[in-house]
Amino acid sequence: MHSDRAPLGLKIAAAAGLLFLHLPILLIFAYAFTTEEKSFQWPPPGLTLKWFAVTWNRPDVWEALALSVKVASISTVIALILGSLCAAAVSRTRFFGRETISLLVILPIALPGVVTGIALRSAFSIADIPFSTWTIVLGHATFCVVIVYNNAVARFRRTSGSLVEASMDLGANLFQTLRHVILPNIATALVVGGMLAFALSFDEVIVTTFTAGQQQTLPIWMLEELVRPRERPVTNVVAMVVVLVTMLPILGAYYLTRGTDTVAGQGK
Amino acid sequence: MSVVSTTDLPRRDGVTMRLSDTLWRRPTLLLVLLLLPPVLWLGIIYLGSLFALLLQSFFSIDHFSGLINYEFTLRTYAELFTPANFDIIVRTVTMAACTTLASAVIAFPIAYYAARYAKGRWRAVFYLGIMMPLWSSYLVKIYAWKLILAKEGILTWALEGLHLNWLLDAYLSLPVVGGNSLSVSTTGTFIVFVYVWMPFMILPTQAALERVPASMLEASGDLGARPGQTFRHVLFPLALPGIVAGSIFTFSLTLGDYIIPQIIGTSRLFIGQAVYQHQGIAGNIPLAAAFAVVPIVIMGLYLYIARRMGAFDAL
Amino acid sequence: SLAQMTEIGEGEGALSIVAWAGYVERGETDPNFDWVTGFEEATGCMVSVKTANTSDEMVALMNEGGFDLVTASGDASLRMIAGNRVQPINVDLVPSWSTVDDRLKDAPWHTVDGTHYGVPYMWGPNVLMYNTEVFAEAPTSWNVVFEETTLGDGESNAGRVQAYDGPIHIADAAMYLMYHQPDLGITDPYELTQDQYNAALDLLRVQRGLVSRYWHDAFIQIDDFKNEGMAASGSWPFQVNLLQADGVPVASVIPQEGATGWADTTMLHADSEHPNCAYMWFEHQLASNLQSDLSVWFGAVPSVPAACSDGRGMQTQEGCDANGLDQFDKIRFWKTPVANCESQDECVPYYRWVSDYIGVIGGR
Amino acid sequence: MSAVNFDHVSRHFGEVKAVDGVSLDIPEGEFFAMLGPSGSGKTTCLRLIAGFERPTSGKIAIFGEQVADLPPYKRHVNTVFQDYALFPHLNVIDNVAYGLMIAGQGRKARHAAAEQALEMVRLSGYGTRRPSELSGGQRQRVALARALVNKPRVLLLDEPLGALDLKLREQMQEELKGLQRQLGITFVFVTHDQGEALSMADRVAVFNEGRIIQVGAPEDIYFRPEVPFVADFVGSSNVLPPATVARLTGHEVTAAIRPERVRLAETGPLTATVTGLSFLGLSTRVSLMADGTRMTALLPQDAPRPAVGDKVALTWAEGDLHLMRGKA
Amino acid sequence: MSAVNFDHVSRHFGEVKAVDGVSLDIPEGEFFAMLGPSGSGKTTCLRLIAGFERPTSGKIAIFGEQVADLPPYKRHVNTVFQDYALFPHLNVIDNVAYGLMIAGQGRKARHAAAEQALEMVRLSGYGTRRPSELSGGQRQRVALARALVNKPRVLLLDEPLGALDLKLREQMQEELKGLQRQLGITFVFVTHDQGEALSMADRVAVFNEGRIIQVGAPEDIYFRPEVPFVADFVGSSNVLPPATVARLTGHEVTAAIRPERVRLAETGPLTATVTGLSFLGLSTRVSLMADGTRMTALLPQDAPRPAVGDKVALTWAEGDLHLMRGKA
Ligand SMILES: Nc1ncnc2c1ncn2[C@@H]1O[C@H](COP(=O)(O)OP(=O)(O)OP(=O)(O)O)[C@@H](O)[C@H]1O
Ligand SMILES: Nc1ncnc2c1ncn2[C@@H]1O[C@H](COP(=O)(O)OP(=O)(O)OP(=O)(O)O)[C@@H](O)[C@H]1O
Ligand SMILES: [Mg+2]
Ligand SMILES: [Mg+2]
Repeated sequence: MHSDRAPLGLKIAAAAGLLFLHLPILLIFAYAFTTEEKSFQWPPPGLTLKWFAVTWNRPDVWEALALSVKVASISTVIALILGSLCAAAVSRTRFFGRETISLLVILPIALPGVVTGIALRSAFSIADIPFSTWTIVLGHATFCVVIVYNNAVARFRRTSGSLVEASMDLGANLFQTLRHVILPNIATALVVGGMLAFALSFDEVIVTTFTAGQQQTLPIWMLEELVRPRERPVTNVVAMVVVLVTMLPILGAYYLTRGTDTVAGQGK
Repeated sequence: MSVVSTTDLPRRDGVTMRLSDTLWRRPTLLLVLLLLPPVLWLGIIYLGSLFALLLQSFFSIDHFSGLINYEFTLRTYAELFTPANFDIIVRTVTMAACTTLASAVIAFPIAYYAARYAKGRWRAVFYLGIMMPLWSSYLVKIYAWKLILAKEGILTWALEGLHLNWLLDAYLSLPVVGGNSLSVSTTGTFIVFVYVWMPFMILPTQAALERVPASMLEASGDLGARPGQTFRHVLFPLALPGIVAGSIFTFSLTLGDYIIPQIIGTSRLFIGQAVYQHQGIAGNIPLAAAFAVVPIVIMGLYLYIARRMGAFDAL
Repeated sequence: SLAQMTEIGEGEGALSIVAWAGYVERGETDPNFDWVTGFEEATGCMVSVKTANTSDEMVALMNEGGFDLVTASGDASLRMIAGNRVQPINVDLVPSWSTVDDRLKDAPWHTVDGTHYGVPYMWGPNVLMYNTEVFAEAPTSWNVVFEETTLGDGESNAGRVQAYDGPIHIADAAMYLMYHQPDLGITDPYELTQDQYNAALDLLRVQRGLVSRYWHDAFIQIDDFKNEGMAASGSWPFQVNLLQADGVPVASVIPQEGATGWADTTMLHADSEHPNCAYMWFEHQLASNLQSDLSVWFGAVPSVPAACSDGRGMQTQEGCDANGLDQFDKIRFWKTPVANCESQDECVPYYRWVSDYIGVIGGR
Repeated sequence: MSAVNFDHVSRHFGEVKAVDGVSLDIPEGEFFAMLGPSGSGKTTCLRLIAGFERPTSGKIAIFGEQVADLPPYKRHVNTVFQDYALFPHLNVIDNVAYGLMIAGQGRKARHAAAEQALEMVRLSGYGTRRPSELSGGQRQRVALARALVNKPRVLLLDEPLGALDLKLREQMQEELKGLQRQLGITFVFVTHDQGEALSMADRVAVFNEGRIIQVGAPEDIYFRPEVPFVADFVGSSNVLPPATVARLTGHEVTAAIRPERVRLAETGPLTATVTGLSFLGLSTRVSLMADGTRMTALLPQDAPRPAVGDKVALTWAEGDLHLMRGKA
Repeated sequence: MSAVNFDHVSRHFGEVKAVDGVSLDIPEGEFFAMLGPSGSGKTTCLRLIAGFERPTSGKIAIFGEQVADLPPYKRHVNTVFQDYALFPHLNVIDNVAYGLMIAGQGRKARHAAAEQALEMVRLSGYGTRRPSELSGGQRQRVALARALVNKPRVLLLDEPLGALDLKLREQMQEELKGLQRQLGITFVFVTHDQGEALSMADRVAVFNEGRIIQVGAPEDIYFRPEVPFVADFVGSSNVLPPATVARLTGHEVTAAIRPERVRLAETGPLTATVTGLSFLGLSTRVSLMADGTRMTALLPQDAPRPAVGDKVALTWAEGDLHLMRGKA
């Protein structure tokens, strides 16, 4: 048994697995440049950049994008606050019901989105809440909390609890400790958690369909367009842009957590 | 006139200092303050909604006007167990189980390679290689597959180029898994499910594998086990909590999805579609709610078992 | 019940409509077909459209609320009237009401006890669409989608036909049986006794073996005819037109058994927030180029016969005739099956259709 | 005046009595060591002084002032943590200057003071490094400087040398001792290594199960253990049961004798069988079985060595057999 | 016949020469210790024997058979890992029986054999526990039983006592030694603790930077180091520079003298200043500065102690000053 060289079979299986994961996405990228606009003809009869200009001039795309950005931003902020509070409480002390809290936080992603979606919708209809940006945010923030929570808890676990004590020992009260020790130490974890939460919210469609009413976030716009296309390549351009835009926070998260033992983006 | 040196006066603490002192003296108060916002949010908004959902499932619908009849009844649950609806549950759970199994099989080598052999630059490549598909747009992925699997899609095009069409045709002529083309077959649905949810299996598996010390494998070899035996008796059991943790996602996500089977599949419903259609299309919210209770119950059981297998630490 | 409007005031600036795909076009799919922009300019009522794919979805959307108008087919309209989701229409406030086809003015799917609940929009048949490369000659019977046969190109129809993903498709089966098994005694495909109903379901189970995917969205059906090698399916003239425009070799026919069809009515939500705009729309839908252009666009028949020939839009008399203007009596219009039906003692009600059709598609 | 005073202090965690009725008085300027096995409550005692734990019962006074309601940041006590607890986001100089920054000192003044403290621990020039770029011993010294820069009246050290290797450890022991002598601050030092406690402290408190078993000068602890636990824990004395002791001395009590005081001879008050031999370099350890009691003798390098299985007589100098209070 | 034979074996990792041209012969039945500082290549040597690494060059034979192409699972060699590497998902008895299960033995037979092995390490009755429910010493013994149950011809032990506390460690040292004697198996034992190596092994190899510096019986290594590295590493000898030695003896070579052999006197060949004192219980450590060289003396408990700052003379018995080969 050789510890530093992988068996050939394993190499092939891993490479095949990664290929399987990547080829289909690249396909959509190719279609964003096709000259053919009605159907998906493979291989594309020709390539053009005109669809980027067309997309730029479509107001409905901008509206959907604006809504998505707004929802993702607000949800991220809420998730950051709730997630880090929860992580602080859970990692600070062992208290009765700790496990229950962790379970409560994990539940919104452990249960299928369709459940979360229809549950929120039932609640809205019972409480007579009309659909608005806020109804979308309610749903998104709920399942984004866990992303921030996971990242923050991992960081808290790694930062020794004695740092807080050391700070108080050196004369800093709770708030000074928060400002000078706790925040600087969990900052990158929070940034990473926030980025991942943003990316998750930005791409969410399953819960959103239930909580959006007639509003269109970008993924919902895409779903609509993919089914009932006006200009198919426009959809592909948007799809490509969405992939690239979600990738940015992920890359950022990667660079921020590089070299640490927690991998960013776990438990989407 | 008397002169009082300010330093002789007891130091007057500011508000934050006094608050800080109070919180130090009452750690429970601090804990409560920390927990209150998240618990209120999740408790009221999320659990409250689940409760509302549960409540809805005990109502019924007037079948002609489509309006909800707000009276407690178990009729809706009875409807859940009519053969047609029960089929949906069985079909979905079977699909979720198959997806989970296949994901585990495909994810394992990737996770194992990433955990044990990928070093330096390759580590980064693997990391990004796993994260990109995980986070890239869900809809984009599904549509990419529709293009691939359609009868006149890319797969056919590629197989035509290789003169392997007969292979696909032979497969499609099989009962149950086959169909007119892959995009309208159970196999197609299965492939896309695996594709979309499999990345969720890799990370927990990888995390679990990273925690298996190399000495564990060496010890097994040292005691006479061939690589295959080491896998069966040591590596796999030790990675299992991670796989189970990953399976929580693959299973749950498959259980609730309604977009994939609608776009690629045989028109036979899955639970997610049933929920979606009864709610959105048929307006039968009680039945949709009752359907939604099914994954809650299944996932409840699943989480319970997973926790006993120690999968939560691997999340 | 609800009071109807007595006068039309200022427009409220907005109007939201639940409509079938292709019903409310503003030139986005094809710049030549636009009957919304003009309305918006004239009235200031900005139109937003929510597309629904089935009658059930329309009912659900209207029950949910937040919309003003719905282009309901006969199988949805009575349900909404019964559920008090829509309000009576004061036809006196619609000047062009008199131009409506007489056969539609008091049609039972929007008139209850003499009260009108809607303004007729358009009607048409559910045609049999087929691929002209597979069928050298137009098929004469619906059997190509109901029973396994060998098609013109020498291959079986299995896997190459589609059917509508809505419970109302049971009526198509009943209509087919009405012709081929007269001893069942079916007189109305929407009014079926238990035995007749069972026979229809049996036929649909046979069809399940042939259909690999049911269509419930016009555009998905268009995709499937382009990319999945479909040979025949029940369809709307709309898809036939669009496919033909894209150069796909398809055509349509009304086979010997006849056809089901739809006669749609624009209905006003009971809690509509923009009733004035809605009444302006009623007038617009009857008086403008809408009737004419829509009937071309969708391949259907206008509710205002004059629209066929008076040149307000693209439609011509020949077009109207081709789309079935004279076949009104042959078409079995969609309506909601109820238990206490007129033609028989007791019929299978709609909610059973819903669950049983899910079962049939699921393989039961 | 006493620097730290415990008056029947207890700290219970649920069922666990981490500290159980400890009374203690540490005079100003003393180097005080707390010695005891793992889990005996040493760290908890230290945390009670620092203010990270609050006593379940009893009173704690620091320089005469009751500190029950004083949070850690208001006590003139500083701690060197076992894991050093250096702030990873600050460089060395900012770590050391942290307490001064909190106290509101200007940047220049505090950096100067910190630089001075670093000099004291012989780390001048390391100010701009990150803690992660330091070796274990260097980190420990930064932690020390960070505590000392605040001029605490009591310095608490929780096994500060635990993570260092033997060589570094011996060196740091001497440095710490020297620093304490130089500054005159009260040091309270926690360790489970008896050698460390004996070599550094003025007085040692031996802990077991949350209680103090014996307090005294290192020599007292080593040569005059009051109870068998101390005899056994500190330097692995041979503990003789009362029956044997009664035969030897006439007093029916437990007695202890250190392995290095046991000599092998032709005749002597006890006879034993040699069960094992280990060459330790400095000396040879002889395992013995005498009268049903396992014993050990340490022979100097040049003494003649018996063979395994030999029967030998054991003897010792008057006064090396130390009679203890307890029977067990 | 030799149990293990290395013939100019090297193992390089890129630039790092973990093992660099080692030749070695371990006779059957020997208790062989590998001693050396961290990173000196001990573990790599052991892994070469076990088969987890393959030599970059050179030949390895086990009982005369060349093992270059033999994977670990085909070698009759078993290892006790430093971290024990017990399978956490199996209970104690299944851990011990693992090798037998792999060999295809039936459940009953292998459990009986495992139970016997557990008895040998005095753990009968612990079979149903999980490894996580055992103390460090118990785990170590389970790892031992797991290796022994396969009746290996060579047993490799990689710092198996590293994680144990002093008491347990001493006890386990004796037990291991006893077991080896009883079973007659060849033991190859890796440690960086010189006391451990000296007290247990028949022969000791001292490693540094991938090479063997000296091999010999413990007494040879301790009293007759061939080079300064060994003198310094084993027991912290005082190493005197050639200049000083030349003045004392006339030979210009490096020499070593053990701290316990240094005596303080009124007059003597060397004079020194006392720079520190530590009470170690067993003895007192005196830090000295003589002729610009740091030295240490260990005084017996009863010797009179100097004070810090005193000037003293150093003396020793003839032959305690050990002259070495090298100059540095
Ligand atoms: N926060 C806590 N909650 C519960 N029990 C605790 C807590 N802190 C300490 N204990 C328990 O109190 C006892 C004493 O712990 P303490 O840390 O004081 O021991 P120690 O003497 O420092 O041991 P060590 O040498 O291992 O550090 C132990 O049994 C420990 O498990
Ligand atoms: N797989 C490897 N890849 C690269 N270098 C290695 C590898 N294994 C060991 N080394 C290097 O080889 C040298 C010898 O390592 P080895 O583990 O044999 O030392 P050791 O004597 O066992 O030390 P320790 O007492 O710390 O365990 C070290 O410098 C180490 O960093
Ligand atoms: Mg402690
Ligand atoms: Mg090693």
